[in-house]
Amino acid sequence: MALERLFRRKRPSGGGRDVPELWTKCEACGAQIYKKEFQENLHVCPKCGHHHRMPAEERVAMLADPGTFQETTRLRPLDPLGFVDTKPYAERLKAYQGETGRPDAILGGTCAIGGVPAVLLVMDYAFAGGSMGSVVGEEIARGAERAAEEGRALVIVAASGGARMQEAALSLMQMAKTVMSLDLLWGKRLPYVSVLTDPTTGGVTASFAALADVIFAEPGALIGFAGPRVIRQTIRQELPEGFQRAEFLLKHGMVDRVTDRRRLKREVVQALRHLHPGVPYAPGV
Amino acid sequence: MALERLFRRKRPSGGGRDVPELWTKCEACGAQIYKKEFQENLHVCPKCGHHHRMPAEERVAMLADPGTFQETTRLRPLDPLGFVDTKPYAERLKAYQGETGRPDAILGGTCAIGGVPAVLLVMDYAFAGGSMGSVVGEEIARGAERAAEEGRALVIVAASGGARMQEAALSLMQMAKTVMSLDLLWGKRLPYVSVLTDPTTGGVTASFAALADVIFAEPGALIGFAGPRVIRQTIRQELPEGFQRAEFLLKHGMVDRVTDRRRLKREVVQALRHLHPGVPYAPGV
Amino acid sequence: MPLEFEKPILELERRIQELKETAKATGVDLQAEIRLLEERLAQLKKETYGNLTPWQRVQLARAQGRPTTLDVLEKAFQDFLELHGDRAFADDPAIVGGLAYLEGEKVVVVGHQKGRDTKENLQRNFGMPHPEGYRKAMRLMDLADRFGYPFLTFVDTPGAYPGVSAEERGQAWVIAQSIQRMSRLRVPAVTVILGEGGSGGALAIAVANRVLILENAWYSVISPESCAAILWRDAKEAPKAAEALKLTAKDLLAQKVVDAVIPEPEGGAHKDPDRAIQNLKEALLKTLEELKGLSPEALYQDRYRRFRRLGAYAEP
Amino acid sequence: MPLEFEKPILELERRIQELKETAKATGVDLQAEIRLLEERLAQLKKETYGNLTPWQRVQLARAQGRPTTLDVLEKAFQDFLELHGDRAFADDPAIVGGLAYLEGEKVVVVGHQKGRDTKENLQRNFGMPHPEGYRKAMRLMDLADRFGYPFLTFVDTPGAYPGVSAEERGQAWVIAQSIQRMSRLRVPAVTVILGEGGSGGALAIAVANRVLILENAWYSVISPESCAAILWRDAKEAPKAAEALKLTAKDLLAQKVVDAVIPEPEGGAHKDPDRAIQNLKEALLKTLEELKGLSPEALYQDRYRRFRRLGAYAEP
Ligand SMILES: [Zn+2]
Ligand SMILES: [Zn+2]
Repeated sequence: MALERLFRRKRPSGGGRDVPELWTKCEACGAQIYKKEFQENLHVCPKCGHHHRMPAEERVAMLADPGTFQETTRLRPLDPLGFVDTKPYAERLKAYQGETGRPDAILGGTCAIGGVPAVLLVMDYAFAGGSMGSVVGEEIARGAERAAEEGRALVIVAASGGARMQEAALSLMQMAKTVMSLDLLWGKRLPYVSVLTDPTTGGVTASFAALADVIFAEPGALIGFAGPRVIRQTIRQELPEGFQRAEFLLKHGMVDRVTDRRRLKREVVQALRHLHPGVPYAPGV
Repeated sequence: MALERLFRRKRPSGGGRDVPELWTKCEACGAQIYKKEFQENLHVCPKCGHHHRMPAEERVAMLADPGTFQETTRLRPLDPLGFVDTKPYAERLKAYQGETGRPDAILGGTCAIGGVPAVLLVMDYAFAGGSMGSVVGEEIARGAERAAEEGRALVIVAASGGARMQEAALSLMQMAKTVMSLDLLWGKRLPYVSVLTDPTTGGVTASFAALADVIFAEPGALIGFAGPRVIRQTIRQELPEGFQRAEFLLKHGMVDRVTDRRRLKREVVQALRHLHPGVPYAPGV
Repeated sequence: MPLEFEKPILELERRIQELKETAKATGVDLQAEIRLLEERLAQLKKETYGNLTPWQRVQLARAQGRPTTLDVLEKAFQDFLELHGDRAFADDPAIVGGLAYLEGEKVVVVGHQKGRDTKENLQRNFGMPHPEGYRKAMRLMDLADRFGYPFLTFVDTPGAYPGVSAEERGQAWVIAQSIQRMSRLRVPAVTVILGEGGSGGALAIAVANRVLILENAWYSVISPESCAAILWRDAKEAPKAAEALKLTAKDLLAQKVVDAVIPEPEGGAHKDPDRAIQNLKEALLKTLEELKGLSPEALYQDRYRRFRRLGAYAEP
Repeated sequence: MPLEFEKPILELERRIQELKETAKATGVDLQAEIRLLEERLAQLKKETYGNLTPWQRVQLARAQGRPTTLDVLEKAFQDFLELHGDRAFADDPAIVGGLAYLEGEKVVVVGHQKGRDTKENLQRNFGMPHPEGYRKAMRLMDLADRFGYPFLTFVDTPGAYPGVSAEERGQAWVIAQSIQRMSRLRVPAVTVILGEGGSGGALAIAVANRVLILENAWYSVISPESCAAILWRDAKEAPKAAEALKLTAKDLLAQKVVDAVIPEPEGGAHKDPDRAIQNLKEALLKTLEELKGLSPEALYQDRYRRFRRLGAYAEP
């Protein structure tokens, strides 16, 4: 799994420590950006358009209609295997919880998106590289169940290095669990839209994220199964330019659209309104 | 469509005119073969294994259990468009009927194959290049209907240059008709096995022939959508060695097995006995 | 690029234009002469366009400026959201599709897409799909079935691409699969032949409950040129082949291969695309209305029967 | 190639053999000495094989001569007819499948296939499938559903192939699709982990009603080497990772990731493949018997529930 990336760069989003607090620096072009402007521009560089990683809360704020979001995610992780590598898993969890203020790598709840009733689930790359363990798997399954029960669309924003190694086989099983839970939406003709952000790899791509009715990807996002380092080691060659980036995925038929974050809500709403059987046509919404 | 081949070589099977009647000559290695031996060897060259084209009646004799075949194909072609090229279609039909003793390019009926009740349909390349017009399409649809009604498996031996140009759009419609008729077998869980022989191209490959539960191909058979000449003209390059031959198709995942004609019945029976729900396991059959 | 048989018309139009300019520039009254020529022009158009040969129609069906699938989606539909990719190999620009509304009704649409200029034509491979194009179409059929929305297709292709890569990736197989997938839809399916309906590559997305065709479009098992090359051994005999193949809208209606003909403006759809698209839209709405009462199972059966009865043969 | 931890056993076996030969050649009576050494050998084997570490089991799971899918199909099943191809791109030799009978019952089978020697291993890509392998598996799932026959899979892969071509053709997508397709089967589905159960590439064909595992096989989200390379930053720490990952049959049974463990002969399945396969066959028959009474819908629900409950978390 591609957790490797997490260990190379821990910060979820732009901003080195050598620029003053009020300013941040574009990862791609190096431009100095006023932080407030950066945030208002949804963490997209106003100079070069580079899409930086974005905190989960801001994702929710960006997609949910104002004032409609009711958080539902609250499960807490366990350490079922008593996993210890260079540090115990239990300690790692505590550290991530401290850093993010979240029990695990997912934030979700009910809301309206462009007026469409929805369950919105956002993965948090800042928490253990957005890795999927039992909590993420269960929250996604419960999200799908809730959507089916309450006639809501399901929207998942994926950001993950893959499976949660420290839960080993149990983490692997979440791939099956999440995929199977999507069947409930089929039975009720409720739409499921996924948004693949940087990065989406491993067991998350290879399960629920790939099976949406409509799949959006953000420009430049790394998306794939195996991580680039593993592939490079396997083939012992440099990887082609743009390999596993969102635009590459579009060309290879894996995603429906690569959409600029500043247009993302509009397009997600367009897909949801069309596919949700309970929502009639309204021009220009 | 790949009828072009027909116009280059009209004879359906080996045998130039420069060898005496009792002998025939292998198309591939040039070996002189005693005709009776050639026929007993199912038109496979005993020297090099080349599979020559085979008359439709011999196909039936090879696949149907002795004494079980009851012919059902008897529809006669019309000339719905009054088609005339360098010769009227009506005249061409008469000539083919005279040469083959058959109303159109298909011979079929009910039989048992390894004890499995079946509808067996064999296309005849000697009749207008095995092209599919209204008669072939209708006989295949009726064959599928009969199989579904009587609880029989469906076995089709394909050999075709494609669609019957002289029936134009009506010939094209047979692709949809034949494909749709296969649904009747699905409803009753009855198996459908196709055997792709040299050549199977155009609208026949691109309809019923490609949709069997198990697809056999004969060694060296030319199989594809577009004919090689058309492709050569399109890409303006020589075609790769072995392109569109059965072995190429196997490598590219299009057929289940490339089977020597002398083992073909055994394998077809194996597939039919397994898939036909009414037939129990019997070791070594 | 004017079509050969339209040249006398264009010549006359040019002369009328010249006379008008002369009159304006010199102040000489040429009203009578102009009126005369205009009457002659109307007459000539009526003669030419009222008696189009099949081969002339084939040329109109290919004319630059003729509405493409994306033109139709833009002008007859609302809020088209294009979806991409076959989820397996590539996104094929020769087939487009996605979600749209037709007068507020939710539909899923798919169509062949030719380029509107040379550069775009290259990118879209002249509307000749590879297997991944048909796989994208099948994915959209799945989507239509999953949500129960009508499935509409627009046909405009010289044929599926006859190349090495397409054969390697199973062109025949994917066409067969697409025919099967479309025939199994449990939603209303309507096809419009926009321009060229070339063989299996067209049929793969034309297994509909109702097949409509624009007045000058053609639909057949082979292009006139290829047919001529084989049967006459000379592609230049295409006009003869076009005649023999009975590939015009009117001929196809008689054969019951299509269910209705959508009228085009005089001189072809490219002369007034908006009008052509308006006619198309009205025909689509009427057709969808006809299918409205049918249950999912009845829609399947209706489609089955439609194709089951096509063909001409004699019982023994 | 002997495994490192087996070397003392092999050394002792060699010495016993030598003594026997000496006795035969010289006529000297060495019965007592031989008996003594044989007792010591039995004791050593019991100690070694009775206390295998997870890492030692991982090595056994990869041992040359361990039964592969095709070995199982040949010896536990009758009349296997291999079917090939994904009908879209290629036939992947890293996954095999087809029609077979298990004690006369019709079944459809699929499994990863490693090579039995170096040359075959190259041809079979060491049992690491490309997307087309999973597409073949899905086609066989369709076949099992279409005819209502039990679907059996054999898992033995280090993982899905991590290469450029595999990514280009949608490795992640096809694994997700295969998980979904298998979970939707309306027939009994049983999986046996034969050797290596490496991550998503294993799970893609392991979404069964019952998952069995051979005693020395492993199944996890990552191989011990890759896990060590990431978490310990050193692949040589694989033994530690193997321990931490709780990837042995017994551990997996405790986690309910597998439903039963199939015993292997002493020293591993490769020491007596026939016996291992016989054990496997009995376990399969017993498991199929358990699933026999369930309706198609009940089989789907049973599988859903099986995976739905897996995981460890705390309610707030
Ligand atoms: Zn920038
Ligand atoms: Zn020979």
